[in-house]
Amino acid sequence: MKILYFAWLRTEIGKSSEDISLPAGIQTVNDLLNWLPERGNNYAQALQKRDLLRIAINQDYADLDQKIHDSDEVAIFPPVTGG
Amino acid sequence: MKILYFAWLRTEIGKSSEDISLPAGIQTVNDLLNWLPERGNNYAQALQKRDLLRIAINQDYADLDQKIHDSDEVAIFPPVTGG
Amino acid sequence: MIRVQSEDFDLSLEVRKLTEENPAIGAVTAFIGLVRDIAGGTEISSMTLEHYPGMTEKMLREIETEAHQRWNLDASLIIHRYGQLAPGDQIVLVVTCSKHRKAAFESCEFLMDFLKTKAPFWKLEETPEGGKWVDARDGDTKATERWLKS
Amino acid sequence: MIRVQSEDFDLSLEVRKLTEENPAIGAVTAFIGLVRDIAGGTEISSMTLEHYPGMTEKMLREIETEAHQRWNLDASLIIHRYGQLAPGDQIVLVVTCSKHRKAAFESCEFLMDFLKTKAPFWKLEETPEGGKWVDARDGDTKATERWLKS
Repeated sequence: MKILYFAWLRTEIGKSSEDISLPAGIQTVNDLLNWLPERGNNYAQALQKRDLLRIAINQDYADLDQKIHDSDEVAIFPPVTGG
Repeated sequence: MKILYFAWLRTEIGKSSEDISLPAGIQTVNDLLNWLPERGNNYAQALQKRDLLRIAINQDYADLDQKIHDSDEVAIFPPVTGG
Repeated sequence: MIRVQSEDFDLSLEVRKLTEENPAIGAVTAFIGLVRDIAGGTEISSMTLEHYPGMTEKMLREIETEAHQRWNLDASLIIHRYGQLAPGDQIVLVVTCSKHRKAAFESCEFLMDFLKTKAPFWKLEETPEGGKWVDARDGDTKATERWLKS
Repeated sequence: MIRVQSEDFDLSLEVRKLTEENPAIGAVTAFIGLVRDIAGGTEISSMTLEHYPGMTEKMLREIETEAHQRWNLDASLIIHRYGQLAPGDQIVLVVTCSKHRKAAFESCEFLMDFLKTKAPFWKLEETPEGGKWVDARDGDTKATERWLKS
């Protein structure tokens, strides 16, 4: 699965995107956000503010209970501040 | 007193302004609007729609009961349609 | 700032003049009114705007002052043209500048609503059936009334 | 029409392109967002706008479509810039064109409110104390909520 990070999430995790093979049992956005911190301190640190974060699956906003698949493009980012 | 007419009031009366010496007893805007039709058919015709008309005294909107004086600039015109 | 003129205006130029000296401005709302080719189902070949010189400027200054009293504005501009115009021509420009967008949007709409019911301009439309003075719209009076403080 | 670009834009040119082919348009509302030199009391030397290519265009297209469903619009345009900008630079342009001004004003404000909370852009401000990601404003979420149909 392709995961994209933006803004301060990108700088805290230290990369803008990565390809990840999802472990068995990771089925929803919520599962993914629970699992990512296990990948290292930078993830754990960045995801401390996870209540703030927004998720998009295939470029559409998604809820925590939405299903994710290996073929999806998942993006995690802070609240948007354009305009 | 200087009186100005605008838009269809101007074309119906047939002039854009005139200087008038007010007869005795003409004290308010209402008096003026009651008296003007006596000046001729063109005035009587134009002032048939007097409920529609707006009045300005010295370039400020005025009410019917407002006092007028010989030194005033009085304007009579239809509802505005700019913008 | 207000201007009553027969000449056309350039939107970019006017906005730049208002904002270039003030980098605290974050939000600009501009309204441009154009001559439409159709009015009430009748085709228009041209439109002539008559106004009351002196009172026009006075009214525009008054409504601009009121907008600055109601909203925190950094700059504003009202340009209204008079004389003969063709379909597609620019008639009016209202620009409001503020730190944030809410004040810019609200004050721009306020200025247009008041201009429509207070500024002494009258439109004469030239149609195939001859010249026709435009009637005031009830909707404009209602739009103005909603800004009256209760 | 939507455009996501690093280049600047010219307000007059964009408005003219939207309106010149359609003389039924009587009302144009434009909103321009500018980079402010001060944010939360701190001076800004520059601002960098990051975005999510692909999703940005998708979201802007969605909100533009919704505006056309809600209001009777003849034309509309959203331009949003990305990359490094300086104080006073133009960030965003939203233009809505309609026969009458109410639809133009409302839809322009609607587009800005939704753009502020849905379009995936993030501002990084360069200040004397270093780079600082701009926090989202509660007011923007509230501004968007008022458009939700009950």
